Amino acid sequence: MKYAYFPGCSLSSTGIEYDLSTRETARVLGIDLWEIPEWNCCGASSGHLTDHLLSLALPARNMAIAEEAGLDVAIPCAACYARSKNTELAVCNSAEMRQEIEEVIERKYEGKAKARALLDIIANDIQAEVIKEKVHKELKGIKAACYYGCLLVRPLAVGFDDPEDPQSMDNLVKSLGGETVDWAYKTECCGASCPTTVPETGKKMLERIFESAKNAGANCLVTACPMCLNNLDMRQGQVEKTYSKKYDMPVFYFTELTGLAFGVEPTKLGLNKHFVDAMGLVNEVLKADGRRETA
Amino acid sequence: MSVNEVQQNKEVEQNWEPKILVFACTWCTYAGADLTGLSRLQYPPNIRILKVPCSGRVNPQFVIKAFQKGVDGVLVAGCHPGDCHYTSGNYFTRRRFLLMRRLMEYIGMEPQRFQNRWISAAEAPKFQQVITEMTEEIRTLGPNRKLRDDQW
Amino acid sequence: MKRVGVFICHCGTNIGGVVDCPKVAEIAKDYPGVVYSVDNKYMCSEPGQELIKKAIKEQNLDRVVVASCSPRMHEPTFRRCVENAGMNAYFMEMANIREHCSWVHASEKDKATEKACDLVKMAVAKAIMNKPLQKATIPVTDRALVIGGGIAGIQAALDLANAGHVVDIVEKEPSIGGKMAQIDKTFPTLDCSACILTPKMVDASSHPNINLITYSEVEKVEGFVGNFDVTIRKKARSVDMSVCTGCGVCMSKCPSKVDSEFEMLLSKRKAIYTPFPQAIPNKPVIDRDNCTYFKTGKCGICQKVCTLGAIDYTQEDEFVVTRYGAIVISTGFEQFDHSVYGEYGYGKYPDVITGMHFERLINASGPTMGKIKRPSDGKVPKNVVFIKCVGSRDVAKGKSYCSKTCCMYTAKHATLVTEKIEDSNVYIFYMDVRTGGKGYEEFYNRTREKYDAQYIRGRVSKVFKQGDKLIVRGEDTLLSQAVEIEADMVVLATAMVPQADASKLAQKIGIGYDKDHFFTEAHPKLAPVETHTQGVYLAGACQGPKDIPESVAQASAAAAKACGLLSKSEMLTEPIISVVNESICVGCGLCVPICPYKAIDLKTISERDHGKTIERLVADVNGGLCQGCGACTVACRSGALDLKHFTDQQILAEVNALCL
Amino acid sequence: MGNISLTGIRESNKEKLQEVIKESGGVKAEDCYQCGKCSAGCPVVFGMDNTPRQIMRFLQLSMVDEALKSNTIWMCAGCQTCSVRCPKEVDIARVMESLRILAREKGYITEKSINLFHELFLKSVEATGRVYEMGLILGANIIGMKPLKDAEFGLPMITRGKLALMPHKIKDNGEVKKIFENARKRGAKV
Amino acid sequence: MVDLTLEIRKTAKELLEKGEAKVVLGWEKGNFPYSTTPVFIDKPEDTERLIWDEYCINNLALYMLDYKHLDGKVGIFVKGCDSRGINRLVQDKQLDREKVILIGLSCPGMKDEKKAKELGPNADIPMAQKCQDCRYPDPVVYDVFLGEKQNKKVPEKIDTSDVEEMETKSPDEKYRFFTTNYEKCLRCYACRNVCPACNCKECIFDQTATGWLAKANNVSNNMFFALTRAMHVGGRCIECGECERVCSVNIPIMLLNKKIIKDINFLFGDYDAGLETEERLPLGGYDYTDPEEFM
Repeated sequence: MKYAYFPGCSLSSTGIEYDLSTRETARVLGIDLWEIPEWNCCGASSGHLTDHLLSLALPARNMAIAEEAGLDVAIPCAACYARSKNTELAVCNSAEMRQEIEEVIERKYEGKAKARALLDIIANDIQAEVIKEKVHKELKGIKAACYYGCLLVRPLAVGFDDPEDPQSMDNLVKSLGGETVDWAYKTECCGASCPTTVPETGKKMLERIFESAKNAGANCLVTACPMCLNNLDMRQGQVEKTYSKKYDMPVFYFTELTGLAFGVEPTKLGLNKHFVDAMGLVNEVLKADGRRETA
Repeated sequence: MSVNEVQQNKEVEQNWEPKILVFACTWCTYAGADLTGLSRLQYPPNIRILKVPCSGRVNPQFVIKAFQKGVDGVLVAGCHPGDCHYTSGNYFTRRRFLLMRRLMEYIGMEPQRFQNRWISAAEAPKFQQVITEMTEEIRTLGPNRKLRDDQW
Repeated sequence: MKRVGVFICHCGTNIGGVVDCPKVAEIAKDYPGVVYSVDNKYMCSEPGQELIKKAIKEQNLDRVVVASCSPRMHEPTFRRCVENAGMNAYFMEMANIREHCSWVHASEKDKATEKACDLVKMAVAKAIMNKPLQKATIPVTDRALVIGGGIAGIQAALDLANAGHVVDIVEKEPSIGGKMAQIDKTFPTLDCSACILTPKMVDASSHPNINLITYSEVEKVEGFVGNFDVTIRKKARSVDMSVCTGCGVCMSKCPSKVDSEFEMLLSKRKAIYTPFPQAIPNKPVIDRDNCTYFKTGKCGICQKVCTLGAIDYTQEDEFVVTRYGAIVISTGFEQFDHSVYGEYGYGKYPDVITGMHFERLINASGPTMGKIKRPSDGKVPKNVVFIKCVGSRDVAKGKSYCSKTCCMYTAKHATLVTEKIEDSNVYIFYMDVRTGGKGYEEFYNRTREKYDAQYIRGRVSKVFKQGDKLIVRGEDTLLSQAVEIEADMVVLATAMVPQADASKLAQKIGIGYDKDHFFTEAHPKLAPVETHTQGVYLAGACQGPKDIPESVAQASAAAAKACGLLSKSEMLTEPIISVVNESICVGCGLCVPICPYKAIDLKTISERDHGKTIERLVADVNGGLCQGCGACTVACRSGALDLKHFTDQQILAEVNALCL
Repeated sequence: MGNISLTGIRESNKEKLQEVIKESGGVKAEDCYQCGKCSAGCPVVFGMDNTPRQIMRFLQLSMVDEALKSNTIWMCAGCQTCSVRCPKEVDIARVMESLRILAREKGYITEKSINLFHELFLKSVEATGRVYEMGLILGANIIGMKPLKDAEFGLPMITRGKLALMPHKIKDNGEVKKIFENARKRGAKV
Repeated sequence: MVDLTLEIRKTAKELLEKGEAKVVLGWEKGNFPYSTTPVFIDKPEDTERLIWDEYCINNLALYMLDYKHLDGKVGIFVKGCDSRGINRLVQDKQLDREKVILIGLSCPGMKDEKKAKELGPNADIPMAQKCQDCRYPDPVVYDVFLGEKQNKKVPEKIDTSDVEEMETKSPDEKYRFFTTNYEKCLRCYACRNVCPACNCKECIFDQTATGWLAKANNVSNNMFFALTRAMHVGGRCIECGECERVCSVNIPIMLLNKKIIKDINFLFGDYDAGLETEERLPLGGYDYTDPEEFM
């Protein structure tokens, strides 16, 4: 299994732990990730709000490079995935658009290289049995509210899972030996750039998500999107202060949990880099029974 | 154009009038033509209506035959899709004549000479308009020589 | 050589004022085959018709062309006229020189006259090629089949039976009654559904002219109007109907419990069961999929307790073929499956129910004895939210159409909640309130004014669970404000959709159905109960969403149409149909899928070829089904198929005549 | 509340409406039957001055300016919930996106900070090929006159190795610059 | 070209000896090096007459009609085009698939016999036009296969560049082109007689009573013949090009057939006739969504 790898800007800065844990997880699963050389920003989430053509052209360059190499593209970041998928669909659906894009990027892109969300690859392409085999440490004690956000499931043409009640991440966490909760805010928006630009609005959106997860009995949130994670993790304290609540809810990338279950050192996964302390829960998991002999 | 042809054209130009054959389905277009009459809407006297039960009955061969025999234009008209008295006849008409029209144009027949229209039993003004326009278009083109069998 | 007579009508000045009729008559004399040509003030008048008849006799005419008004006006008149003179009606052709000529070219008299000549010439050419055609008679079997034993089917059957015709009702469930049997009260009068339905069920079962064939389905339909040969599959009941008295002991002793479909899975029934206590026939069937004996070979309790020996495990499905003159289809509707709505919980919240669930919850003989309780925990709900148009008016997830009945039954439900639950609050999310119908608007107004139901204009975006409440989120579009309600129970007014197998039944019978699989009527205004297949009629919600009064009215209309057909022992058929020239037909079958009436089949014929007998396929037109559209003729490359009265030769003769 | 005159409103706004339709790739406002499902499901609706449904209503009535001046189009987070749930398959999110692009062109920027964020974002991409998040956050807050707004995160970010002090760059950014140039040649206003 | 002649003879011989087939249809050498003719073999010893070389160009499918009523099976060698012809006959109910044994041969493309005759024995003979245009050199259906499939990469869509070029001409130019060609037509009906789609029991051009086609051999009547035949094979033409090959006056008949194929692809969706036998024919049905041009 070989993919072109498009980490995207976030994964080299605020989402560094997503990059680390992705590479670790891929290594264990035997997925060969070939980082697209000299990849550029996909434009999310500003490009499509500024100019339609530009928003299609920016990801097209990366896709074109992958197409030359004959590879589909694995994309961890949900926003990067959505933008890249949009480009792929635009090129496949309209010969005119394809020509226009090719002229703008001055490269050939026929839509043959497909944009794939990393979550889709790991949770759906790889069989649950294979994941279970690789589990070295079951995630006992994890009660995850799997948070998909918007961009993995919407719009329908781009999404790979159900828009109202997606299950792929839940199934993955269950395969890893953790529990998941059924909750109503799985696909409600985290506010995207709102918490940065219009904080009062953004915080309210986040508060509702924390409330719902808490009420459902979750002890952590799991995401596949660096923007969601930043909002949920970095701003949790702000939200707690504003609404005088206490959540203490660590937020994980699904790859961090996967890596953890596969027996990778927590620091190698970047688990120590979170704002809301994650190591407490991680250590509980590591202490609990359930280590399997086959690792 | 040969000298002969030019001469011929000059001759006919004197008193030539377009002759247009209209295949009309009984239930919609024929009735629409009746309504045009009842409403006294006037149109050029250049068409001859041939009644068929359904536009689906019109064999493309009739059209070629008509041009062979010397008509200057052919219109095949029937009920709008969805309104066919026989449920689906006009859907077949549509398929057959989408192809036929293109084929005729392909061999050099001017598209104005062979037309297809949906005209309902209520569309008297449309009938009037279609006939008037088609007559004028064909008048501009002049007499049809293409596909014509000269022994007629 | 044919002898054609031409008759040019002046229609007073209608034609004569524009077209030079005497001149047309004069010119027509020179057309090939014309031996007599004359003009007259009014051809359709008594003297005009006499003129034609006289000419036929005196001039020994064998073809007649009348140039006058549209054949849509007077073709029957002139056909009768020549027939009276002993000529075949189809030897008469008309040229339309009024609507298509004088009236539309009023200021161009010369050219109109020229055109009239052409039209007459075409008609003459066609008339010469005309063949004598006879209307055939076909026998009509005096027996009707009603498919579906709901209120529409019962009504149609009763009307037919009272008119003296024998009727069979085929019902796929073990009992007749249909959806109306599940309903508690009927709007706008709030009279009890069972109280008005069950007497009709009894009437139907005891009527000497009606046979109930329950737990049975239509397997195959062959033949045509007046003579449908219908194969009915009588599913194995495992209970001998002739012996069983319906005492019910077997049902009370049966150990396997199954969710009751009639009770919308809200309570249990046994594996040997009648769907509901007032079922007709009130004799049980064994649900073999859930019966322990059929699953494991052990048990057999019902057989042991039945003192009459009515239980018969060896019964098999039985196929019966019966001939019917007419068929009434009244297969009704099903509820739209709301589990496609993820935003309403994909059907996984037990307290998000449908209108039909609600009917059972509120029914005195239902699973809760008429007390409104939440299916999840049996608590009495205080805040009840109704969501309308679930599956209706939704092109994205449901159906584009309005289901028509939901506004009224939701209003009914709202009043019942307020009546039955003290201090309850009812919220109704709607997009429009549609209350066309006698007393309907008044009922709706009472619901708001007297019963205090809160109508909120907006479509609900999401329903989700929070604790033991259901949070309902919508926009009050009149306030332009997002609103939230903490509900105890949510009732979805789900769309009416046709039976899941409606399209299959339509294909078996050979009738049309629309994109939503409702059966298509022959004409939306003027033939709303007929279908394109003669002798097949529609009643009730199988044709489109309908409430009870409409279903009953349409059922009676369908019955009246069927009575009209069955009242005669023979019927005439149009002779303008397709024919096959078997010697040319190559049997490719391309015409078969093109026929909208399924009138063409391939049959095998034997013939001698090079000294040996060979078998080959040829097309075969069923004259009872063919309606004469002629679409098949164009599909036939070799011209083996032709349409009588509009043959290739006849049309070509007209084309040729035009250009002579 | 005065009367809005609807007389002739269609004619006088014809071109503006055409722009919206073109920018949105042909989304038809008249398909909307004003059920409000979009607005009820919108996670940001409480921060908007008009509900998304009202924006559609403005367009139905050809009141394009009202739509362009609403803060709704800026508050929209682009989460697509409205489009996915719309029973009439109207792509409302795309309409919001298009209105925002047009509002920028026309200078109707009701939420300056949001617009600023996106401008800086793309500037960064054009300059370096990638987004320099540190610069973006600082820039947005400094130019937005809120220099200390998110300052509490700066240091922890840096200590966690999450914000690089220097921008990431791709070696030769000529190609990305070219993309911006080419897009501008085709009318992109960036 | 792989020499399969011996294998062909062996297979045919076995079929006849075992009684599996009563007759075998293949090719035998003609009077010239560049000619072959179809041959029916019913005795095992005659199988020596069968050959396989670069001139086995005839489409054998239509000859099956001669054995429609034979008691017993017919063995037939099929190239790509022959196999599509067989499907044509089966779909038109003119052949019982059970009654034929199809022996598949991969066709390398046959040589142009006319050119061979012109250029003489030592020249380099080009491939026949119909083979240059061929998109299915391997049989699409067979019971036995001899040799190896080439799985040649072929264009997905029929090349209609010649049709498109014609379309750009003015009406008069087009009319002149077709009439100058069809002026030559002798109405010998060789095109019809060799066409697998022309399988009527009695062709309308042979029916004089109805008056479809006058005997007089003039351009008008010839055009009626050409257009009508094109419509009759519309949606059924398997693009074998035999009509054009056998035309003694070299009329570009495929230019009409390809026009209809192109329009069907454009109007009603891509369709290649003769690939299978169950699908609805383009002119044997309709879609509600067919293009609407008649408003």
